Amino acid sequence: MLVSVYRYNPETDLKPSMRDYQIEIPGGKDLMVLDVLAMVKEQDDSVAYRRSCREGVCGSDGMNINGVNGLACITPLSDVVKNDKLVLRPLPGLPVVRDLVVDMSIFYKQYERIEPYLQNDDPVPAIERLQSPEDRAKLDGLYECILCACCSTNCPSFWWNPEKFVGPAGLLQAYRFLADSRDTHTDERLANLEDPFSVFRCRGIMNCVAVCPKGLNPTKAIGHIREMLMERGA
Amino acid sequence: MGMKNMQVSSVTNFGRSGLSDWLIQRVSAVILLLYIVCHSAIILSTPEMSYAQWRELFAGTTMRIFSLLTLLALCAHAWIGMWTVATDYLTRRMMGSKATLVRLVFLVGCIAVLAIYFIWCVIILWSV
Amino acid sequence: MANIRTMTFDGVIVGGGGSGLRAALELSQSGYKTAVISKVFPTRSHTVSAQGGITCAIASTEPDDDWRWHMYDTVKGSDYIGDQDAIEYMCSEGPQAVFELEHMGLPFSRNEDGRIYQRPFGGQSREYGKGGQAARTCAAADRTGHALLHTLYQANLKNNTVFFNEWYAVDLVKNQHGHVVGLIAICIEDGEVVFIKSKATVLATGGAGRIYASTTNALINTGDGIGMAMRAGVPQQDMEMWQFHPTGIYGAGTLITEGSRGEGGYLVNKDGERFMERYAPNAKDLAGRDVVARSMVLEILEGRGVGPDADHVLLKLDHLGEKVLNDKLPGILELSRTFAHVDPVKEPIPVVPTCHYMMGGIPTNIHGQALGQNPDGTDYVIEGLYACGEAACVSVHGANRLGGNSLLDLVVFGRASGIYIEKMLSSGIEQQEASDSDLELGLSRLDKLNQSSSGEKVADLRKELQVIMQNHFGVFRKGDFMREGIQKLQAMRERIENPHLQDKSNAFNTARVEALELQNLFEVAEATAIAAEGREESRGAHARDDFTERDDDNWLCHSMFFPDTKTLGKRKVNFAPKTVPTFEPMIRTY
Amino acid sequence: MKPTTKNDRPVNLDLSTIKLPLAAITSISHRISGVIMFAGIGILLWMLELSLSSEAGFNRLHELLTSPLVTFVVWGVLSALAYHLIAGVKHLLMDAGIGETKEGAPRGATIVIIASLITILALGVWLWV
Repeated sequence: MLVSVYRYNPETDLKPSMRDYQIEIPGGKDLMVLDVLAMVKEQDDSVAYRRSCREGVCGSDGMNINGVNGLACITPLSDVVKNDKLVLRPLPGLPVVRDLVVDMSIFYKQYERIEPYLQNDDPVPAIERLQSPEDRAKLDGLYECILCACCSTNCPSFWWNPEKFVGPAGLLQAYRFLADSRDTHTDERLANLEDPFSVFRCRGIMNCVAVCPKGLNPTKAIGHIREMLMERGA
Repeated sequence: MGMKNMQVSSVTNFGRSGLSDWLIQRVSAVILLLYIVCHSAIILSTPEMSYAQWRELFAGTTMRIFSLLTLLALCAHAWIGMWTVATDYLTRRMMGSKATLVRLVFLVGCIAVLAIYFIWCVIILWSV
Repeated sequence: MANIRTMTFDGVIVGGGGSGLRAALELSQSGYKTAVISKVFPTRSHTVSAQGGITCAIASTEPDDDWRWHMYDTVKGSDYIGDQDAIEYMCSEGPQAVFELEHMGLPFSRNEDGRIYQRPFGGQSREYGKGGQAARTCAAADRTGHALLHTLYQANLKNNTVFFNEWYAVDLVKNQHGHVVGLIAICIEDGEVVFIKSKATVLATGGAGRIYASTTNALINTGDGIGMAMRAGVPQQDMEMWQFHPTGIYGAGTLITEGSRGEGGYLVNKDGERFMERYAPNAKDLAGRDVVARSMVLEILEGRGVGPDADHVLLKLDHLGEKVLNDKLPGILELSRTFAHVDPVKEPIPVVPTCHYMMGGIPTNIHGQALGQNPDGTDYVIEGLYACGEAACVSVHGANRLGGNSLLDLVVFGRASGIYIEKMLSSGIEQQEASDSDLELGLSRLDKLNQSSSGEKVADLRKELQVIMQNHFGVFRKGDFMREGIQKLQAMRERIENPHLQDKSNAFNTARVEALELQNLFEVAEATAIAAEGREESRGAHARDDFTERDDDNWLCHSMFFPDTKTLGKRKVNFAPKTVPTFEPMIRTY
Repeated sequence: MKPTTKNDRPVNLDLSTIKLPLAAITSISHRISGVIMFAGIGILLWMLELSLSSEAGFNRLHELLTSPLVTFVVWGVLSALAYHLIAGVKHLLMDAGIGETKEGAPRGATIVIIASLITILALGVWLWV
């Protein structure tokens, strides 16, 4: 199989380029893209990419696979490869540190901006804070985010305004804390999101939903945030 | 960290907030939609409309108010849309340091066009 | 100072997983200048993969639960070589540590009364083994590790911990007095090498499951802290004790939580027989992990395995119904569909025992202080060095860890290390100095790699090492076969210390990191091999064909591997808990 | 040592290499049609003025609309308007929480495209026939 990899080393290259590798794919098993990348690295150890858990829960190996963002470790070749060609490029829209490794600082900054931690001003109880199973269920589909950035780097609004638009991943977490019955800072959180960019740059394109490897729905969460903002405004 | 309480704002945004922009965009869209549906229905149900009928349609007070309201909705809708377009593409990120000036000129241009549209349309409607 | 930049902190934590983040949180909350060095962005650490939960007697699902019962289970689970003072500390402090996590926002699953949901796990009992199965594992669906790690990272953000993400710790810096004064680290992004000086250095680098060819561990689990400690002469405890998790997905090695059996799933052989009923008549599929894993291998060896090669068994979950599986085990559904191409709602999952957890590691006391051993067998504290989490051996897991105890271990002892270091810092300990020659250990290792012009490929060497470990030091072990393995390993040392690094660039050079990781893997592997060959008995996870019985007369003790001499010694187990009577060794049945 | 600095790192944003979902294409078309309408309003206003100015103007407009070029331009403007309107209705429905799912997004996009094509064709028929 032909594997075409986006290569860029700041020490030697002025510009990125695509380099092709011929990889013999063993039969009998549907390999994951990450397995193929490991084979490429055996051929050429200068190929840089991130990876860790290799089972889709750590979020390290988000990349653009044949034009679509996804996690290399849980994307089987059978899902993405047609015509025996695999094209691997870094996540779109973020500065490339080297090869498939992007600089995620702006993505993390947007995550930090929504104050991604529980804030509760009530006195701390001796045991846990109680939460009904129904209230806990509101966090399902939100807390599972692995911060892989597949969604935000597939979002045109985030491409154009990564400094101002929180992006789908950050907003999903913003809503995770807005929805938590244990958090008491709802009003402050909403006040920080009311400007024309942070939330409202979302145009409902739903590219985030299309690629989330965990099947989460940031667009819906953003809709809920808007509802809360409206209730607060009314 | 440093950006924790970073507020995002923009001087060229006329609305109070993203929320009001968003609401205005929706409300104006509904008004525009109603106006277009109304007129389409009238035009389609009157295949051989005469000049008199056409003029009559715009001369009524109700329609005049409706038209004016739609005009306002149109200007607001277009402004918010164009402002969004400008702040997406005419940015420092896309075109470097000259972006601010380009965007400003573009937005002033948009305002001028919308002002012309508004005045022109009022003249048209009131000359009926 | 040797031409490299020096940065100074009150405390430096190596590793951004659960234990490292918990230790860092304790320190940064109290206002000390704290840095976390992590080779990956913290939420990519292996804690994120933990599924089933955190075992702790918070008495929610069973209101009369008692931490002493948990302690009994843990001592028994350890096959009696867990230190009882440490187990006592973990089980009694546990509830507080878990409540703190909840207060930080961890999204635990809930019972109807609003308290934290607890599920049954293997090796859990009520009333000191006499009251039947307990339900003691606090869970956030089957994504507890993910929820825990993200919560801890968030809490650190809130408390302004300084993060050096994607920095790789190369070696400890130890001065002539034997004090650890910091470490040499390399910024992966631009290749800069830095001396990070600190009054307290905490190794929270996790496990090293990647010494085996088949493991549930992340690719980053290369025992970096263990390797660093061993090169600095720190002995390692109980390195022969490797847990093979009963349910790794066949072929892929990804983990299926014990919680799946806790919720009512069970193992079957090719005849569809629930074979655990024969091996553990009472606890059945919820016996200790070592017991279940061995039973599975026996089934396979006796020809009752499943598949064309009869080399695995099946985990049946479909009888639990779609709703339970969706509510309680959603992650398992995902993993099975992706990696086994099986839908557990309809079909059983092919599973096989897979290397999962390192019970051994850097010996520490309950404050996380790393320990060395005097010639007379007594302990001494290695000044400036701490360890917690999987890298440490406190030891609360002894010869076999109970499910859900690793997450508890890492929060309790991460927290304990932080508390103790905070105490030391506030009592005014001085920053110890290092001379240029003390930095040599790390710098020369880097230089050697950077100057390599011949040698073998890292990927090839790593594969070879993993195959040796898999074949010679697996679930069942045998003396002559292990000695053969040790010889093979010894023949590899020279080659592993001199691999060929083709790519010598500075920007995000993962080849360099992998070469350094390989050297750590090798140190761990060798310690494992020598300790495994040396312990002439079967206990917990360590099962020998040539010494099939537990030998309390000679081996009711920890093994100590001394890296300088590559020899094996012994260390006493602590049988003196402070508030409860000693749990005396008994025959271990489930 | 390093020829490049952090500030001039390349960015992978070559849109020809990125597969955009159907929903993204309807979304960007919505924006493009909006911008076209910004200019198109001028044409519509001019037509309105002409039609209301006098009987002669009204007839002149009818006459002009028999010219293929003018008809084509008007058809273009009305098509943009129709598309903008239909895609806008989808937005309003999404604001009400309808179709905000992974499956709903391509379905909604497909409906918008089909409905728009039909409307645009109908407009063409209406203008020419």
